[in-house]
Amino acid sequence: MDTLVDILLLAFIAICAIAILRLRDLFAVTMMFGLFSFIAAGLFATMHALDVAFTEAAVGAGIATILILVTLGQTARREKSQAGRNVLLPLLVVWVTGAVLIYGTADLPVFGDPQAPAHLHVAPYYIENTREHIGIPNMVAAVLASYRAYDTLGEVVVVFAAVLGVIALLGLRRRPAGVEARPRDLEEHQVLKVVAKMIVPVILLFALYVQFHGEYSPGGGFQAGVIFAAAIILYALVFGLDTARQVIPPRILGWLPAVGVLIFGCTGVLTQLLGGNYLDYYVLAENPQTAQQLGILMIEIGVGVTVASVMLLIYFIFAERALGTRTDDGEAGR
Amino acid sequence: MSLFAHYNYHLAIILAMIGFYTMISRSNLVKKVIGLNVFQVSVFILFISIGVHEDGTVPILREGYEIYSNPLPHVLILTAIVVGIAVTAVALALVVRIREEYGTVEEDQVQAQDEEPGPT
Amino acid sequence: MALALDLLSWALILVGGAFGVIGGIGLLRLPDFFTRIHAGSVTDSMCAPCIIAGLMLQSGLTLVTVKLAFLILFLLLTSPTATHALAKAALHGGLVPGKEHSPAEEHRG
Amino acid sequence: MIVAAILAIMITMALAVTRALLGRTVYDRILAVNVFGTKTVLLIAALAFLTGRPDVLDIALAYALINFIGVIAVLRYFEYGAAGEGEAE
Repeated sequence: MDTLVDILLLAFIAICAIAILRLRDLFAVTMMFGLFSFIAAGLFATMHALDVAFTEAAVGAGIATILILVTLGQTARREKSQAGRNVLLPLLVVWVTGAVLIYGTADLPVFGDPQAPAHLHVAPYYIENTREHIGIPNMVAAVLASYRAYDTLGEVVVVFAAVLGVIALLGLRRRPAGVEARPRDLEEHQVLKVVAKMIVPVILLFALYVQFHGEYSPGGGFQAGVIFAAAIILYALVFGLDTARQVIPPRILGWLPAVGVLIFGCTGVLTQLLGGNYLDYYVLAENPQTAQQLGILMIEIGVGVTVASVMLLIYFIFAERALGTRTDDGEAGR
Repeated sequence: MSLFAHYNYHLAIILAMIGFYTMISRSNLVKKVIGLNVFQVSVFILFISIGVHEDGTVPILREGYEIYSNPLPHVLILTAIVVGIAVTAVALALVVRIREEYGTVEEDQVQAQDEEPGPT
Repeated sequence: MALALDLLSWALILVGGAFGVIGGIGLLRLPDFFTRIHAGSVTDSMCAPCIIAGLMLQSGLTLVTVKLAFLILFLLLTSPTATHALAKAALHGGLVPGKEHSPAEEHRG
Repeated sequence: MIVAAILAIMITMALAVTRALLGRTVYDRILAVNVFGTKTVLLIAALAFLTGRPDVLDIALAYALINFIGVIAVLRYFEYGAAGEGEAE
């Protein structure tokens, strides 16, 4: 049964990718991309990767799609026709690369093979020792926040750098002069407002559950941050950007990415001050398992704060830009 | 079963090639960014496929389960997804800036404007 | 008692599955957008609660049941809202009920 | 029996994907994506029972949330020209 679901989902995803390639209307392409991410997330769930499925659903189908939509609002809706472009060379490159890679898969172990090299090294150590060393059931959280906390620190800094890059390119708050939020010229969605009011608190609560229950079930700082940001984005979508900005003032939001990275980094410095190595949690408490869990908790909070605030900042910056610009479809072919 | 033994890997490569082709053959920058995302997801699928253990289950410890799938690729890909959205955000910010400077998001039009002599 | 519960749960799951397939066929075959919305909402508001209710009966009274109940509540709240907003937006966008439109005809709001 | 449910869900998914591909209007595609999203939620809930790991249900909840937010974002953008604009009174 698993195999059948796997095969069908992969077929769907390939069809979606081809549709993404062929469609001209970028709006439809974005819809197909949302669908693509959903299928990918379902696929990860069938392949036992729950944390990954969680992240892919929240990030790919949620934030990435929304960001692409906002960008489309400021650029052209239709892709220019490809007439006059050389298609043979790209096709040749793709076919040759694909053929070489497919030839390469012949030497890979069979899908799901227990004797595959990936299952014989490193991973058994984590699987056997997580319970004893750390005492939490979710191995992914254990590896992410304890065994490989250095890697995670790197990733959090990358996310932080990304928001710096976006701010450098677009400016923190640059609403074009003279553009106040335009009065809405279309009728209100009353139903939407009522339902959104009921749902946003539930989503925030769910984000906190994901954050603090991440050691026992799929979840953790990354997922919780993205879901938290998605809740505020929903609020901004329904009630307007300025109202959402009052929930989290820009002055505070601007500091939060740095605060999150600092929580993560200072946990490491704290362990050093207590006489251990950087991010060596054992010095935090008497009982080694408690120490590990304490360290993981602190790190996950740092990750969650950074990811949530970065996603929100990026969305606010893009949406702020979109307020001023409006394009017509014909403009692309200027 | 032998027919589908490498099915996941093959599909991942096909997806990667579709994403790659979208990137190199289309001139619209937003479409290129979407192609980049398709490519990323194909890499994720490849990694997660390698981590699957056929008798295994979700890598969350529970009573009564002895064999688990490999948690290491999950960790790598989880962070890769978040880094991927960071890359996408910066790329889209660049697209917005290009649109403001050049008035278009088509690569060849941008190039044509760059090659024009004199102030533009 | 257990047998009755089992039978009820299987019946619910089967009915839910049937509604899903019927809705899917409607989504594909019905002539215009506003009729297709009907088909789409059949899968959202009949198929999903039936299948989840069937699963709830299977699980007994545990945390799983509570989570499934949340899932039903959430789906029943959000999918009609989404469909309603979609229909409203389509009406604004210039689609006329009862008429199949080509992509070129849709206007931006 | 859960297998039958999964099969029915997969068939519905296939039909929804076909509708998303055929499209006609963008609204049809949005509808298809929405239907597909709820079916993914069901599929994952059913898989949780098939594999006996109820941890999966958390993800189903997250999917339902994201599906809703995605549809609303699409509508906002499509109706008003850009996501995130339009002020409430």
